[in-house]
Amino acid sequence: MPISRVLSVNRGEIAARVVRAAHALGIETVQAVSMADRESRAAQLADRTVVIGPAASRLSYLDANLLVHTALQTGCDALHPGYGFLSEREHLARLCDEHGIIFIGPAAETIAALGDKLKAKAIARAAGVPLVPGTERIATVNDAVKAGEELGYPVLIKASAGGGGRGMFIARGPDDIVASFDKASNEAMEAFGDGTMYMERYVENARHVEVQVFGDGSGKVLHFGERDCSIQRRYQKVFEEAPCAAMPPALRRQLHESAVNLVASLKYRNAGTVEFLYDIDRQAIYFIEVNARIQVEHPVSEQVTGYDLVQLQFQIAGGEPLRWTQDQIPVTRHAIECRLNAEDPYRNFKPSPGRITRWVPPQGAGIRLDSHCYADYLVPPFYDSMIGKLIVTAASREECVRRLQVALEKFVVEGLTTNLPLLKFIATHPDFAANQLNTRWLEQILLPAFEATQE
Amino acid sequence: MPISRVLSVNRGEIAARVVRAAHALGIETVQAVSMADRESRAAQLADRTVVIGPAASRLSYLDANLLVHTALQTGCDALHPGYGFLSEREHLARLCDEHGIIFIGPAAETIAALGDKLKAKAIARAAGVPLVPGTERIATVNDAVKAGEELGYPVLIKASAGGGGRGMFIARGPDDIVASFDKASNEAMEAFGDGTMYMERYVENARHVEVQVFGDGSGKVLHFGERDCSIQRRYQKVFEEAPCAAMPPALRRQLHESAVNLVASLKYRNAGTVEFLYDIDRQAIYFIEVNARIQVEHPVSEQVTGYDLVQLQFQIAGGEPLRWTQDQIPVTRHAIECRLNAEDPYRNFKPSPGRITRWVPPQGAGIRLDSHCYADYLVPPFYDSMIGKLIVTAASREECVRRLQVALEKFVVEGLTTNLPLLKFIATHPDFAANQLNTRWLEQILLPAFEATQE
Amino acid sequence: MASSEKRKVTAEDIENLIEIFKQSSWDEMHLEADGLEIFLSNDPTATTPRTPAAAVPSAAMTNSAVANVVVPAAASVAASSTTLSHAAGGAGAPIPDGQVAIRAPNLGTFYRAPKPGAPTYIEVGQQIEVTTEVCLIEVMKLFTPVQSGLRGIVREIRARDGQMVEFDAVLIIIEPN
Amino acid sequence: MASSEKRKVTAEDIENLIEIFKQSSWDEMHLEADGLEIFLSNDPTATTPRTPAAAVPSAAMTNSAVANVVVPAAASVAASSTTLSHAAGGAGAPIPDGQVAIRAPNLGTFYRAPKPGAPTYIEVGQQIEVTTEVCLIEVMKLFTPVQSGLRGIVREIRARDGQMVEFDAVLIIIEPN
Repeated sequence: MPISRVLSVNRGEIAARVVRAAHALGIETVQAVSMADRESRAAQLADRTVVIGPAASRLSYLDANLLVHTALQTGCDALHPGYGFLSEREHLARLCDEHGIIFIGPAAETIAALGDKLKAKAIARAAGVPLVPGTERIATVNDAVKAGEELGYPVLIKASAGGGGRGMFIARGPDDIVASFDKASNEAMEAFGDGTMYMERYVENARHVEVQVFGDGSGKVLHFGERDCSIQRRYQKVFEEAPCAAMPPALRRQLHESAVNLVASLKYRNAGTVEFLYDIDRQAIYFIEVNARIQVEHPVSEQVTGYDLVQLQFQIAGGEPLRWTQDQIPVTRHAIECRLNAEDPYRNFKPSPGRITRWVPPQGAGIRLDSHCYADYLVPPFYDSMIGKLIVTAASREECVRRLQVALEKFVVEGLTTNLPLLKFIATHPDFAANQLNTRWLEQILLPAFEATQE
Repeated sequence: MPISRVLSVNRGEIAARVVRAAHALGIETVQAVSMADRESRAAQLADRTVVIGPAASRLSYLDANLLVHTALQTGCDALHPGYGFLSEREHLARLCDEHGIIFIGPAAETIAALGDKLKAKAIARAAGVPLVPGTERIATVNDAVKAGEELGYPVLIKASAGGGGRGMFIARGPDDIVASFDKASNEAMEAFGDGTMYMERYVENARHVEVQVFGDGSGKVLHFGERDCSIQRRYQKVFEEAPCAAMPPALRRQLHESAVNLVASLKYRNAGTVEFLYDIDRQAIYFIEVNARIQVEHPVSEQVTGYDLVQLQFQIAGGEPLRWTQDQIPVTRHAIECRLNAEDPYRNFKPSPGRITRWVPPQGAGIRLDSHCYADYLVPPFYDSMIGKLIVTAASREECVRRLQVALEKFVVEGLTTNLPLLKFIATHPDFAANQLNTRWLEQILLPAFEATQE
Repeated sequence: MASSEKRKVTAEDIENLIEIFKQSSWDEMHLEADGLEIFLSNDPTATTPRTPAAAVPSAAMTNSAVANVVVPAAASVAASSTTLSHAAGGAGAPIPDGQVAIRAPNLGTFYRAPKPGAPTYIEVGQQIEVTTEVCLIEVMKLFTPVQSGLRGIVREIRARDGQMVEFDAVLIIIEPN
Repeated sequence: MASSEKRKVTAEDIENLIEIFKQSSWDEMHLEADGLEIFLSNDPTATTPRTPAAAVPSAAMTNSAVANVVVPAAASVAASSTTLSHAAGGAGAPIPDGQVAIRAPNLGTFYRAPKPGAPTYIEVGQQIEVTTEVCLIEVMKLFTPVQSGLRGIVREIRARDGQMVEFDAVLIIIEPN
């Protein structure tokens, strides 16, 4: 049954994106806003806006009862959760189900299963998806050396009962094991009363790679290629790109198959992302987790495949099947997204909300801006600091990087401090152009170099 | 070979549409403008703007040499002609071919063949596409009566050598033929020195229905449903909608098949429209012509199928195949477009160019506006008067009409006179809501009623 | 609850101030309290307070635990309300001078009586006390009575029985006494 | 060709006027000629000329068959040129007082000499006559020489040899004599 009216319960750029996608499909929109978001872009675009609570998220965007009550009272037949807030809470999905509201996302039980790290890993294992290789309990140095050979060095040796690093060490060869195993086991015995150890591969040099998937609930699953999100600061993605140009084709095929098999085993419904660690030295991938929602970085996948994933969310939720075959979703281009935040990159990324006095985004070939901001918009201090996503597309990664540099150079934001200088610094760094980086690059290489420019 | 930079050689809304579609695909844009269009929307959006000549079209948009010279000098590898101007001129397509510029449209020889009415009809006939049934030469009253039975009344009887209506009459039954045939034949003899007559079906009660097709040049052709463009004034479409809700499914299938067979027989490349007369009383369709370009009314087909046809033009022109099967292009919604013109509907549609002082377009679920206008834009007096296309989409025609009424009511344009009052009058007329109309309805029923509101 | 009471400035207070400022026609607002300085301006080039002596308007801003009671500083402030097309049911009309709005403490469905068929909590013209229950707000079958929070005469009931009210919507107008 | 000559107002003239007005900082322009009245205003509410006496500026606007020669009414007009980012190669800089631009009669490729290796048509400092050929414009292998249209000394050659020039782009600057 096609959706006729949706309650958009998120804020910022994704709320505006959701409202626009709904309108393009002829779906009416009601935007739930806090007091602080009454003049937001999504509120301006939506057919109707409802103030659901004060600025504090706990009393507005995080109150599932308020959201579902609003959906029912405004005649909505569906609810779009966006990302963050309650988007991956089983409770909201279930409450929607109970009241006949279509939750635009996976089934409540899918969200619950994937939200539990152990369950998610068990599901992945059952679907034949590679996890970080490891051992059961290891009793002796000899067993440890033998296991080390099998796993390949470096390995991480941990106390089974452990935590906080006690009894843990990295071995780069059998000598390290011989030298440290007994000492570590003793340490664990002293600390936890249990000297049992276990071992897993240690991935020093990794990329964060994830696969965009879509299921229609029937067991049919399609993927929309992978994204490389290795440029992170404190586990927050800063740049995301598609495809992962650094990955060889054979491994990419395994990556896609793993992701599809995993979610197909759940008869997954709607959009999801399967995250992997890409072990560069060993050329292997290991499952991390599934994000059961649309993600911030979905636009790069849209740009390289030509599909509108938020519209697809509405269509799948409205009961349409996945009409395509995998070969109809070729990845033909390269796209890079970077997140523009109202924060001061020179002062430990202190948030800098305030009124935008000038807002001149770049435009041109391959330039897309997903943002809720405009000149004179007051960025409220109550929520996260992202004020826009600049997405650049081109035929090749090389051309894409060049375009990104130009686009960032043209971007003018005044009235508040942004991380634009950092984005420019990244985009023009030789490592970035050469695609020579891993998940630690931003913190270990780039940020020190960036800070040095200030001295 | 994917296109990397395109010269957009049209103006108004379609130029802005073309530039946006190119940018979404990462294709760079150069916009050719006349002196009068230097501040146009397309000029603002494009990566580069080139003034190709003065305001007069003949010295700017209609000079193929200037356009191709500009494409070559600005490093473009493709040229998008839009609609109107030179979009269906074999000469421009051929000039592009000769200089290695990709013409975004059909092959030059296809344009030439379809531009010749007799050739086009021969192609249609060879492809089994129905034409208006008619006879060869008819010598006697008896033969005429016999032919009349076969064709079905009413029939139009014309002089073979004729023109200007002399020797022509409409017969609603055999009695009319008996009464008038000899007289008409004599009249023709006197006027043209030849009394030979022929006969064809007379279609009094018709709709204008057309099928949006796309070919990739390999012989593969897909259609994107049909459009009903029956609301016309002096053969100018005013409202267009998709699908043609008045047409029964069996006839619609024949319509689509006819259109696809016709263009497939030409190994058609890129976008085209096959126009038909839909004979409401006889429930039959007759081929009119093929428009070998993107059309003004393409957005309604985009809205009901979910495909971006201008992006598809770029992809096909760049060598991509048509990746889909016909069942992957379902028509799931209803859409109506109406053309907003800077003209005075109360003064015989006199053009009313000038500066727009206020421009508040409607927004909301299912509302799309394709326009190059903005507050403070000067609509130049040198070109056609269309200033925008309002496109409304909904699940059903009924809902779509309601939305259109609301959207038109909200639309505010100040500074110049527009046909908005007429659009509102049409949208709220009971015949329009009931979909009880034909190609003569606007001129014969609606306009007299509209003018009566002024007295 | 009186405005003369000294209390800490909270994030909610700042939010309310920004709100009032946005709805006002003032160019600048400058406030110092608790060692905190707030400067709001509609002039993008303004960087330092030009009117350091200007105080917070004489609005009794209180956030009671029961209901948000806002005495409008001037009719123009209350009248501007929100500019969104469908926002805040019934909150559009100005609040008469000398009268006070009882606002929705949360979004929910507004009921004038404790249960269907029962007598209404209050009627226009009625004298009410600070603890008088004036209505019921329901969210997903959870019914919460709302207390007046001030003493006065009921002058108007703006919200409609059984209809959804938004957060902070004007429910009832009271003339304090 | 002199501005004092009485001739019919053409559509092109009106176009040029609108152009000049758009590029100027004037609020209104009012002109009567040939029984035709033209009123341009930047004030959307303006409906009647407020300055009926104001005449067309003393610009010698001529459209010669050879080249468009425009004597700027004021430096500000010529300086404003087009605001598009990549427009009109070399047309950006102002034209010095008392000097005149020879503009491109059509878009095409600009050549300083009749053929590769041949001497250039003109050089800076050279005295030219009305019929002196000053450059060549090529469109799709069709080469058209451009005549000066006025007498004077070549002060600057703005367009670059072998580069595309847009319609109306400034090619050469002449100091009339």
